[in-house]
Amino acid sequence: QDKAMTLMLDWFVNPNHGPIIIAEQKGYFKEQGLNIKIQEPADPSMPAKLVAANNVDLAISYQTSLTIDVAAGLPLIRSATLIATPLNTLMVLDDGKIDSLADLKGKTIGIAIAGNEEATVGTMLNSVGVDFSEVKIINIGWALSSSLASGKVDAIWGGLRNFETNQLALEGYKAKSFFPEEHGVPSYDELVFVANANTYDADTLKKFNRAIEKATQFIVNHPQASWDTFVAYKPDTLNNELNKRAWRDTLTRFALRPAAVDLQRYDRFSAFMFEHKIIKTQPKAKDFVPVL
Amino acid sequence: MPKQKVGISICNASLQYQDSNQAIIEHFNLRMPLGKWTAILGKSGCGKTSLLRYLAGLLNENVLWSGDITLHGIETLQDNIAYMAQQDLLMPWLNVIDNVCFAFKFSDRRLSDTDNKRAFQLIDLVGLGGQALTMPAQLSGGMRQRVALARTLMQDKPVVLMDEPFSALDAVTRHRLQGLAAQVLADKTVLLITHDPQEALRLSDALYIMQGSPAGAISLTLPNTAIPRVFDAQLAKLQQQIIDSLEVDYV
Amino acid sequence: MPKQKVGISICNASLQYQDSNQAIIEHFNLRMPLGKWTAILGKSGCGKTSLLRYLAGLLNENVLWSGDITLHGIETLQDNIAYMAQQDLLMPWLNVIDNVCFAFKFSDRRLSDTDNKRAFQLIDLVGLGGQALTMPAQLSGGMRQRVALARTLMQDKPVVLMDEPFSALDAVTRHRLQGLAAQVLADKTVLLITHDPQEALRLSDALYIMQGSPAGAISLTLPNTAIPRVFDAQLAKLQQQIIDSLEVDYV
Amino acid sequence: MSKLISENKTLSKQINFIPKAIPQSMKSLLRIFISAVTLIVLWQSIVLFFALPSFILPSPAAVFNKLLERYDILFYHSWITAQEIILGLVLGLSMGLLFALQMLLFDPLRRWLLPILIASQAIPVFAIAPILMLWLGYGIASKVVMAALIIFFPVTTCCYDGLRNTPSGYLDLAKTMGASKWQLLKHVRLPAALPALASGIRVAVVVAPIGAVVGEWVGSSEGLGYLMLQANARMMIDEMFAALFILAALSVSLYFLADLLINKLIPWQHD
Amino acid sequence: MSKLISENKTLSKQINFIPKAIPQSMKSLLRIFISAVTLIVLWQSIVLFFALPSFILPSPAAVFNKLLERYDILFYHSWITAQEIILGLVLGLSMGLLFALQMLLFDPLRRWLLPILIASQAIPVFAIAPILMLWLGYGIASKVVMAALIIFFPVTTCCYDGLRNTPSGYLDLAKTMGASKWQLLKHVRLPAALPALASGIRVAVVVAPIGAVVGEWVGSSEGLGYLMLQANARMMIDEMFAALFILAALSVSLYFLADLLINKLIPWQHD
Ligand SMILES: Nc1ncnc2c1ncn2[C@@H]1O[C@H](COP(=O)(O)OP(=O)(O)OP(=O)(O)O)[C@@H](O)[C@H]1O
Ligand SMILES: Nc1ncnc2c1ncn2[C@@H]1O[C@H](COP(=O)(O)OP(=O)(O)OP(=O)(O)O)[C@@H](O)[C@H]1O
Ligand SMILES: Cc1ncc(C[n+]2csc(CCO)c2C)c(N)n1
Ligand SMILES: [Mg+2]
Ligand SMILES: [Mg+2]
Repeated sequence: QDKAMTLMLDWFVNPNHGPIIIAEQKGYFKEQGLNIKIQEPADPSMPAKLVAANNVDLAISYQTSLTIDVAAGLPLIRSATLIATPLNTLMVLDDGKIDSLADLKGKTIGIAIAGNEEATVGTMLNSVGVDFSEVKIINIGWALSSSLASGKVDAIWGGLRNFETNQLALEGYKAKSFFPEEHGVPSYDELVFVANANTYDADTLKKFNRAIEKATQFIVNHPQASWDTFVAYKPDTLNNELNKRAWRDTLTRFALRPAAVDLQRYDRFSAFMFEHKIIKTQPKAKDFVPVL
Repeated sequence: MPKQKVGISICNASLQYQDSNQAIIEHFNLRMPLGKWTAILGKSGCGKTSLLRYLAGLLNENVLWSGDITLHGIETLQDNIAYMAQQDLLMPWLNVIDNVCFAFKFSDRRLSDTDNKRAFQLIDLVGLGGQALTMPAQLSGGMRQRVALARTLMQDKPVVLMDEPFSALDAVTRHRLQGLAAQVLADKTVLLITHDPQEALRLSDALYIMQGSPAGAISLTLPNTAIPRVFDAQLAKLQQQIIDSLEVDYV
Repeated sequence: MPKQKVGISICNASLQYQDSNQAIIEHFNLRMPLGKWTAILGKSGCGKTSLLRYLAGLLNENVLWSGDITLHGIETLQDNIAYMAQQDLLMPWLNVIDNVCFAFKFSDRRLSDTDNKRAFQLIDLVGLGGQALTMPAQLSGGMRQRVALARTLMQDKPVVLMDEPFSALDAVTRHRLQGLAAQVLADKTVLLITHDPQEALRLSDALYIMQGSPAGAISLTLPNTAIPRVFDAQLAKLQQQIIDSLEVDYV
Repeated sequence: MSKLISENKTLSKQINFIPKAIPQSMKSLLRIFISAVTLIVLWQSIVLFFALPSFILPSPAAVFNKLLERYDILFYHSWITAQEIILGLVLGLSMGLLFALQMLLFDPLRRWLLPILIASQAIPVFAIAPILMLWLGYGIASKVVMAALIIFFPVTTCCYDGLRNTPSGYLDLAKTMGASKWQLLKHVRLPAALPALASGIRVAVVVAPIGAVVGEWVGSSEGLGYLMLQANARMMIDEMFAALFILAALSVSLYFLADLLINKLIPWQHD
Repeated sequence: MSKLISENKTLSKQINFIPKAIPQSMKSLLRIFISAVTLIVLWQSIVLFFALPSFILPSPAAVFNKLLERYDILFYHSWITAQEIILGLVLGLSMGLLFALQMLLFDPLRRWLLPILIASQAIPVFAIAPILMLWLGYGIASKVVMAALIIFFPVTTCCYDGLRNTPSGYLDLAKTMGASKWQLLKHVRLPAALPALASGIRVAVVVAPIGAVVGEWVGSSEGLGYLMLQANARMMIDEMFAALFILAALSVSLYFLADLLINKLIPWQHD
């Protein structure tokens, strides 16, 4: 009897979710005795909260958001890493209007989900002497690329260098990206799996991680075959030029050892947030990054 | 149910709504002859409807009543009255025959075949033969009031209380229905409230005019002829007299 | 404006709504004596209101009319009529005096001081002295119809068209208003549509009954007495006659 | 002038006077068709003239294309949304009727609950949708509850008003016939309240889809609202418009279906 | 039995019969107060008893705390939202009135536009909010338009119905007095339509806040909707509830203000 679990993604299905889709398509979850239901969120700020409220078993979140959530007392743990490097960027249109971060002073920045922008965007702006209060933050939800392309915001935070860049390019807009890790933000895991701290089952999570690891290996070893498997999941929305380009740019970014734990790196990021007064308590990595 | 002729007399009555601080009716006397029509006239708002509703048992809790009601031949009013109002009060979701038999929904007795046959007969009697299955909305005002009359007859109560039953009808329709009602309700004790002096003169054996505030009732002597009366010089004079005595309250 | 007495005669008229395929009125003849009251009786739906509205110029485009209208003393009907309906048609957002002067909103003439004074006088005349600034909602049905009367008088037109003006009132109020109207409209040519044979008999110098379908009009001879008439044996007989001839259409 | 007169009649009355009903309705159908076509042509030419990118305003042709291309997916998601709406309607209507009945029958309940019910109306239901998701999860339950909640108040008011505004004459008549409280309810109050209930249903049928779609917006993985959201996020505004079109069509058919049923079942309501 | 009878009267009539009105309303105020307190106590004890985490259901005490603590921020954002609502109301009401007038006066316009207007109603306005943002930007304009759009249809219908359902007797009377088309409009149709317009305004005042808040939800940097979104994302559900409470209070005050004004300006509407 397979164990049923619900996994809620961070965004609609895209190449970042390659290992999950491959594991599902190739039956790696089933091998582990798991029956995973993959759900896309309706509101990108909800997945982690639904895990905390025990409405779903697993969700994909961001280390930035996770740190803040845990500090705020949400019962969450990181159970695995999907993408272990920053992907997020502060993205502007490459039309000569904004050449450096400093040009963002007095401009509007669209964000997909509220929460971590003060820590990350604030730090990046501080590195060039602009205060966070000198920009206007607008929560634009799903409409990241379209808001930037239509000029309704001057920059977006939440556009990924492997995806939104390509999306904009395909619509005919060249984007310029400022990377957080190059502007004062310590390196972090972009996408992590989170589970409920009170109710998680270590055994099941271990099995899940094993399936993900196997799928990642398959992708690295067989890029073309895995692409075909990936688009077969939802051909009508996945099989297009955008995903093809994004797939290529994502191949090198999957965490090869999803379950591996680097407590120091998590503590370093918590400390950074705490020092910048983004969080009022400093969560200890060993409390929310258990070794399964 | 054997028919018994009854008479009602009201003696020195007064009526007051509990949430009002003035009586509507005071020192009120009324004698309804057995098996005859009694009409009450009075200006708008003088308390005619209130009196009728009290007699019908519809005002028990929120009015103060004093005065004696003497009944002859029946024990209580409550179970022995049928009620007709200005609006025909046909339930729009029931067809004619179901409306005529409406009272059976509230009695212990099931509608028997003989009852049903009688209902059809009554519908014929009021001139609506063949319309038993029509819905009220398809009928004209006069036809609807005819159905209401048949419903009243179907209830077969010795006392009938009528509150301006014909006042929504045009002159000719009213005239015809007055005749019909006088004929089919001939053996009932009828209390007829009306605004129309001519109607009262045409139909009633006893006539009262409500006057003053709080209102009392003064009785008017009528010619001793059978109803429905034909309008003649005497009635014309009485009508003028009624209007004159009603006008007192209008100044 | 010097007053001119006028008379209207309608000869062999027929009237048909354009979207209907049957005429409402046909072979219709009517003579309205100069400065007198003419009453039209007829069963509901026979076309009384349609005729009146045609005369008032309210039906020009969507009816077919044939027949001659001869006017005496006035050029056109259009500018020489005042209109009174069953509803008082007081604008609820205007007070009594503004309602009385309502017609001035549509004339080139500004409301002068004399006009204003006359309006107050007319309000007094209909028995509402001191109520000039009251809003219609505060008035009873009878008082509202009095204001409508004052408004009609303020228009000061030689012809007055009335569509059941008193039928929403109770018997006594109606009686009083009939008297008042007969008095204040004494010198006008009045066309009175009514359902009430008694009203017609009381007020009119000429009386027509509409009959048949399409309807024609038959004339009834009335006693040559001054209006408002007191109801007597002769009128009582005439009333019965009217009811009988109206009943023909009801079978 | 004649036009002004005929406009004063309500539509239903006007129709009675129309001699040949079919050509008239054909004419108005034609009119609707022509104005719709004009509008679409206008839209298309705006898109072409200003060379608007499709994520700002898709061309009607693209939307139509999507409708054809993705009909199976659109159909699947419509089915989901339709289920949510129907269940929400059933839940909301029965709760509203029950609540109204209770308020009618138990006076203290009414006195204590009515003010709270009215006060609660000031809180926009859709604003608590995110919390509803946390309570009820991503399944169908939260959308059904959402749709039911959003129709609850209008339904309750309509039912309650209908039940307590029974023409007093009807009650008087039945009472003189010896009706008990329950008989009054069954034979007079309830049937007399049906037209009011029907207008409650009409309102409900219009707003329930909004409830379901808002629910899907806040949390769901299927349904037309979800589809619209996804399409929007993927910058496929043409697909979003296609879903929007289907949603509109769904609402309209639901309304006419309800109207038809009501007119069949309560033919006397036009009194 | 007497209870049933008195219930058949509308509230306003009932009040006429109440001899001492003040103690009665004091009593009902007390009742509202008591039921509100009961509800709050119940809520608090549920939170305590089930030890609910505050992101599932915050305790009323926490919400109240937030109200006091963050009153300046709440006030600031309420002010923004209030501005959006007022401007949206002004825009929507004037557009609705204008549109209704045009339909009344220019018959072809009505024949061609009315079906489209009605059809457009099937599209839920809030569903096009995301695109509206792309067209109008994330400033105040998009929220104002959103609020205006959401009230446009009800306002137009109310105005149009009011304007064309002038009692025909009024029109007849004025026409026999020689009124021209424009005079009819000015002296009869418009004043007679005021009560209908007032009910349009009442509806508008209720739904306009929804439009503004939905607009803020889709993208904004200030306003109560933004605050709620922000608080929700930061898991500060207590703050979200505080903002929700303020929003409800804002809507209610707006409604009563409008009602007061309407009753002052159109005292004859109760006819
Ligand atoms: N439920 C009630 N509570 C208090 N007062 C009432 C109630 N019902 C009626 N009244 C008052 O009692 C008076 C008499 O009313 P009633 O309806 O009996 O008069 P009526 O003679 O039937 O008038 P009409 O001829 O207009 O029908 C009126 O002044 C009315 O305002
Ligand atoms: N605008 C219209 N178009 C077509 N037919 C009409 C119109 N108005 C009235 N009718 C019809 O014309 C006939 C006469 O109506 P009218 O209102 O003139 O009758 P009436 O004698 O005034 O009736 P009542 O006594 O009830 O007032 C009726 O059968 C009615 O249905
Ligand atoms: C393809 C893709 N695009 C955007 C996001 C949104 N996103 C990227 S990083 C981040 C958190 C920083 O605010 C968010 C919300 C995503 N998850 N996946
Ligand atoms: Mg009465
Ligand atoms: Mg008429």
